[in-house]
Amino acid sequence: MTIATLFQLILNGLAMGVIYSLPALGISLIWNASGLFNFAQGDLLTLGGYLMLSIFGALKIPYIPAFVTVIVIMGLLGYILSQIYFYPMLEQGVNPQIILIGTIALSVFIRNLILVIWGSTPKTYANPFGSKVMQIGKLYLMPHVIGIVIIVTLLLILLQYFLRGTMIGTAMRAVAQNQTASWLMGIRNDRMIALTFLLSTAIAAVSGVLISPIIPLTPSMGGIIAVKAMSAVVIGGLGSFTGALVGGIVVGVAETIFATLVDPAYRDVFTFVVLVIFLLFRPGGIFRAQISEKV
Amino acid sequence: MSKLIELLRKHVLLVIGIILLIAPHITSQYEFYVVQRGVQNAIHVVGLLILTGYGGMLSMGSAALLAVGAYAYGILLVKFGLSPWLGMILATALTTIIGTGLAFPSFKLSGPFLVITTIGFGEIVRILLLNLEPITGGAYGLSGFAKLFPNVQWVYYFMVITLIFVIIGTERIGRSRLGLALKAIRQDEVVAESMGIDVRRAKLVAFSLSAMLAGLSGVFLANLTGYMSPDSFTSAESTTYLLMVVMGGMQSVIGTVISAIILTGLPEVLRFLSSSRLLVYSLILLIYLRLNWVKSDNAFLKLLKSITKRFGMYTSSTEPGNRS
Amino acid sequence: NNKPESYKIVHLAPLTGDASFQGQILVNAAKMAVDEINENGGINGVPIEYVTVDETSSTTTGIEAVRKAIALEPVAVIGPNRSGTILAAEDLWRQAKIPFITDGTNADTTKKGNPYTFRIQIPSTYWIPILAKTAKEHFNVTRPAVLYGNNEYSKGLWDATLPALAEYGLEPVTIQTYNDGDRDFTAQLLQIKNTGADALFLYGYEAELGLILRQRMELGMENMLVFGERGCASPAVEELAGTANIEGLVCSTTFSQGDPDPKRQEFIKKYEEKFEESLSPTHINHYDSIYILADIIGRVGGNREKIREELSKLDYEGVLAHYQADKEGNLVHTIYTQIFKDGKWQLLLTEEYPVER
Amino acid sequence: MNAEKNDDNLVLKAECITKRFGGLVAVDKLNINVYDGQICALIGPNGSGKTTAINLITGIYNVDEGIIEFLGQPIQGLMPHSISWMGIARTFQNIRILGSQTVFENALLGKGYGNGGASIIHTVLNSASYRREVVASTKEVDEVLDFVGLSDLSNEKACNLPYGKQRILEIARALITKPKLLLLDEPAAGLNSQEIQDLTELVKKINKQGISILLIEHRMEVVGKLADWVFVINHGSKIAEGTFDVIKKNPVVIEAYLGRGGR
Amino acid sequence: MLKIYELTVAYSTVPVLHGIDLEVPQNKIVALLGANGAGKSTILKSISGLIKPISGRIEFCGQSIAGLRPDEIVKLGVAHVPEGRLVFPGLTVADNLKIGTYSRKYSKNKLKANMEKAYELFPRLAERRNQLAGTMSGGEQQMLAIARAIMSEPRLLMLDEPSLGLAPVIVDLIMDKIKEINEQGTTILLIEQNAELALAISDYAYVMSVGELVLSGESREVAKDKSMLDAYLGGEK
Ligand SMILES: Nc1ncnc2c1ncn2[C@@H]1O[C@H](COP(=O)(O)OP(=O)(O)OP(=O)(O)O)[C@@H](O)[C@H]1O
Ligand SMILES: Nc1ncnc2c1ncn2[C@@H]1O[C@H](COP(=O)(O)OP(=O)(O)OP(=O)(O)O)[C@@H](O)[C@H]1O
Ligand SMILES: [Mg+2]
Ligand SMILES: [Mg+2]
Repeated sequence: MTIATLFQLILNGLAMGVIYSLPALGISLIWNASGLFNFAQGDLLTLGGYLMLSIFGALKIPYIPAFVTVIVIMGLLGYILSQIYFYPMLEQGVNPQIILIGTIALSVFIRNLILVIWGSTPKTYANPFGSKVMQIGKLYLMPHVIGIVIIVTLLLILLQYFLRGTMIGTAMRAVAQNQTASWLMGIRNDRMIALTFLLSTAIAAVSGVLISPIIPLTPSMGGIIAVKAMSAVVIGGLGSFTGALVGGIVVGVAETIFATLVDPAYRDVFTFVVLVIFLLFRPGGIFRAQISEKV
Repeated sequence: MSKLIELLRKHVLLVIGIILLIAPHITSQYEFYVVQRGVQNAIHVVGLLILTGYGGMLSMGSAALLAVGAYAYGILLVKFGLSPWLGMILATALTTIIGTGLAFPSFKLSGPFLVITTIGFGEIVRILLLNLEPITGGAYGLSGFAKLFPNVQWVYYFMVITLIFVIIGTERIGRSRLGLALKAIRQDEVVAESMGIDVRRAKLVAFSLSAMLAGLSGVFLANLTGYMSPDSFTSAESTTYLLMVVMGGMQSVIGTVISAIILTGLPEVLRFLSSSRLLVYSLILLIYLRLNWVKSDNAFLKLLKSITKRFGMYTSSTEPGNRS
Repeated sequence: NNKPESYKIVHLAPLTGDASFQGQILVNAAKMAVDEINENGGINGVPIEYVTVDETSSTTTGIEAVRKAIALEPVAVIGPNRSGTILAAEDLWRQAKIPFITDGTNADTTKKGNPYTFRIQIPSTYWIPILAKTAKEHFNVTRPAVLYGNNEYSKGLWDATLPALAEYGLEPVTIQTYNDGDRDFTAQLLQIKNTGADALFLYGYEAELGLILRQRMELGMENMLVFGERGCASPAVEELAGTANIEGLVCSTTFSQGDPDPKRQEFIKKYEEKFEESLSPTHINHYDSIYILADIIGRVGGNREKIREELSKLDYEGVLAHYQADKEGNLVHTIYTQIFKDGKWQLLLTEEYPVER
Repeated sequence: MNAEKNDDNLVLKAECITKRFGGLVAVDKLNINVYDGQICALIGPNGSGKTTAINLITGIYNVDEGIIEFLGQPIQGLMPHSISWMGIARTFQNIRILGSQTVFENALLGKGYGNGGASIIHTVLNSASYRREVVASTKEVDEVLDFVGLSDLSNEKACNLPYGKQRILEIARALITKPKLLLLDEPAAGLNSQEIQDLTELVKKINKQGISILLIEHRMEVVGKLADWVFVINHGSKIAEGTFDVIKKNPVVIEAYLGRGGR
Repeated sequence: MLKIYELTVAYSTVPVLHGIDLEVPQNKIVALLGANGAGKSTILKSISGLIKPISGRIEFCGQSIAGLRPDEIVKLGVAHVPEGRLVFPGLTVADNLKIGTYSRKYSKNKLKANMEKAYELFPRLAERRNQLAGTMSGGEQQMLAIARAIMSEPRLLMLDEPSLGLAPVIVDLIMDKIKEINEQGTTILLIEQNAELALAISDYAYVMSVGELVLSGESREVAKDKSMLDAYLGGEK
């Protein structure tokens, strides 16, 4: 194997990895700001992609307005979901396990909703980043990879700043930790949680819109990506946005190299073995999540 | 009316037993098959109750353990020519060993971390089943193995009897020190270990008990379908099993059994909805979870609890209800 | 005088799950035939009662569906269509003694000696020699490359490829693989490009096929012919790749959109009007399945045993093809090879399958 | 109870134990000896490392340095449950009971798991020996609940208990483990004077049964009444030890901890 | 400043407060005493809106606040240091303090100044400003909870057992501080188990027993009523 092939492999892995990073950011956001691990993030992503398909692909509304419309619709959906579903459950102090399972049930629901509305034929629409492969020396790169890397990095910086640097972001994290206390600080818990969901479904929309020209839309497409994204989140460090990005890339590169050099059939086995090794030897992930339990 | 309920309450096992025993005679062949699947699922899900309900460890790998049980049985019979009974015992034992291995990540991980690990385990098993084609038959599956009894009804009766034993046994475990230890681990692991609970051992036992029941249930599944392929053991199936535990109330064995049987039948009942079937199914689950019927003081669960009380081993000498 | 009220035909097809888009096509095709027959007065005045049952995309639940289908006591069953379900339900059919016509591709399905199994399909491996022949004789291919997915189905096609190419004195210049779920095929395609291949034998599922065809164009390989199996002719591939990107795609199918035969063009028109979507050449043969059953029932009535017997010695000129039963219960039929050229599918050649009776 | 102080009598010996959290030294070369039958108190300003010391002794945290011996045997590095089985029980500074379980079940928790007792087979079969064990431990729990005065609340859900009773329940749960040494972390916090009095009596009663006690407390009236010996720590290390009467006059202790003569 | 009339509160259906009348005059320190479970914390929770009373009126500065959401009440200048501290375990000490001013929308400088004041009050917090609150010792968390409430410069400060788990020196410090804050114009409602301490610094005191007020008056007077105190608070030695 030449150095060039290796670099090409790494580049291909990176291309896949940033795709995992997008939903990973959404999962991290919800985790930070509501203490929930959202197993439906992947399916929300799919939904975003399908909405774009209908609005941009079928209704022929121009790209940017269509993109914005999808983000708005999805944000609204997140708001509604939090208001009629998650906030009431959180408020009643429902066992977190039940809420976790609620997100799993939600994922099944969305997937079947998509199936009923759009059917299961793989679908796609034109790639806004263009589809001419770029050649850099001996290496080839699709332009969307660069686009996604830029958007993911921007999102990451924004989220990082928003959650750590602003009062609202701090308030969101506070709500995730203790709702009685946050009420007493004058925080509207319901609004904060709605905002959390709104943001994370908006991120799902962004992910879906960016990914679906590259990966054909099928009802289960997001679920498959989400499993990898979840692994990425854990490997990167649950709660860390940088971790989500880096974790996604680690997963993408590692599995691409393994698949090419060893055996593609066992690619996912490899990914999960890496995950388990990480969990056992570095449970906090690369960007070790701070562990706050004290006895 | 209340007397009747009281009577039913006292003999709930008997009632369930009788219903299940006469089921083959009052159902069509197709309905009977659904009942059989219900009983088989119930055996599996009761194991998951020990792990998830009592111990609070969410597992999305249970379908994979079911697969291990079913495949081990099939392979032992087809490739090694073992007798069905020996196959059943060895398959269950093998599943137990593999499932016990899953306990090790649980020593360090909980909540979503454990869920993701178990999803990973499930995927690994599925991929292996797909790719180890010479042994497993790959994507086209495995068939052609003998059943425990030549007659389907006998397999069914054997399952029902097994289920009843499993119910009684699990109920007793729930009330024993092990059950209490698991409940303590779920609520506060630090307290549990400080009070002299060997947390790792309890987790190991919980994982192995649930794996054992999954394995056994897998053997029964193989007996029911006579065929298996990897697509029947995806994480989507694991979700369904988890939901069965949740809808059963997370604490009650009888509740879990009833919910397993109902949730097995529900998609069949909804079959007339055609392609929106699963949509309606998941909507029902969402509403159920949202209404928080799982929380411990809902009327249905109270009834279930009072039903299961009579298996109780540890009760205080003070009778409940004689204080204001 | 003791005519039944209706003849019940159950159609088992995946309506939910990942395979449901295929299920929809299967049902559409069959439904169209049923509607036509019933509008024209049914079979000797008796209407067909057409019931669909969701086979789902999983085997265990598929078996439940099979039981449900049997419980409905039909005269015949169309489906199941997933090979797993067919194999799993083998015993049930034998016991139920109901003839069923499937669409599954796995060669084993009809090798179990179950007299009730019929398949309106040709073993997938049979397509390849025809492709090889077309490549050599029609296009003078000299340097073929191979790219296939790591899955059961594609591997089966790959296995048939080497000997088929060898027969025409061809040898692949490079052999590449990918995994289901892969989205970036640059590496493989570039390697193929570097070898100077003039044709590519490509096997896989729709989603990946579409992407590969698109990326092929993006990498400037428009002069390379692509040979594929019938999946390539699915409109889904065209949609995913973009119409411009499937130029030069050659594939063997069970039906050709480019077939000038007026009765087939008529069929395509009717289908596309009725369902408002482009016709997929795969999975539509159940249109003929219904007509075959109707024809038999018209002659022998609703007796399952007689229907089975008739099916086993079938020789029928359908709308889409000519069908003949072989000794294993395959209702084999005409094979078409077509090419996508100048923005539309064009028929290259038709070939009859050699039937062993 | 006054005990002779010699090595045979030593129940707990913590020698030079150290615990760091990142750059912070929470416990710094601390020495603590508890003799048989003694009630010792561990006092010190907030954040001086008292709770951490208890966590080290009970194995919740591992010591970074130092030796902990219990009844002559080293216990550092053991798992918390093993330490519990050896005879060290504790309560928690922030009450940690299983809210949704009954008082009885909470107490029963102290029976532990994995330290003998019926096997699963016996449990599932409900064998005679298992039933005997159940009867015996039920009796034991009832006795302890009686001893601490909770027997009439035995079937109550633990979260419905008033705060003071929850503290007592924690002590009961610890007693079920049959400890030789009982570690109490601020048992009087949040109690009113009546309850404090009851608690003091209870602790004395427990001590009379031959159980040594190490007590953390900020309420000096409790320390004054109970403690035979007092350790004062600050910044993780010992700054003074002695009887309470001596300690409370120690200017260093007054400066760092007691303030205006410590009511 | 704060007036409560006929306040009745129940948890699900169990009534725990039966018609409480209570008044906290401006710029005074009012102590609320009573045995465990008497309902003291419940009164504070009703005032800050965490629980909705069944009936009764709560007036803050002449405005009825019963039934308002907690965040609305906080905005009026009511700060509540709840029992059990309830710091945000996963936020740093500094973030905990910062969030204390959420309802105030202070400028950066003002925020900083208040932060410095809090650190001055509890130097331990300054040392640990970047430590996660959840890893602080019990007493340190208590300090943080109090500091967090003071950050917003409330008009009414309600403290639920502030001395719990604090070293005697710190208790002294806090009592001094409470007085100081009070002198600067903050009204204070204080729950304390340590009756002696509470009566020493408060102007008025109320004594509760199982959901009812049984004794009230100027603290000096109440302190004199030894027998009553003993009866309701348990034997003082
Ligand atoms: N898990 C942890 N991570 C970081 N620092 C910790 C951790 N646990 C304790 N500390 C720090 O160690 C010091 C000692 O804490 P410890 O809980 O032992 O104090 P304490 O003496 O019990 O105080 P208090 O009387 O307030 O309960 C504190 O400053 C605390 O912030
Ligand atoms: N969430 C709740 N659900 C049900 N009952 C409750 C709840 N919180 C408190 N109670 C009950 O209400 C009564 C009053 O409780 P409250 O906490 O106000 O008392 P308190 O005087 O503050 O006592 P303490 O000194 O223990 O803090 C008690 O009997 C208590 O058991
Ligand atoms: Mg402490
Ligand atoms: Mg209180």
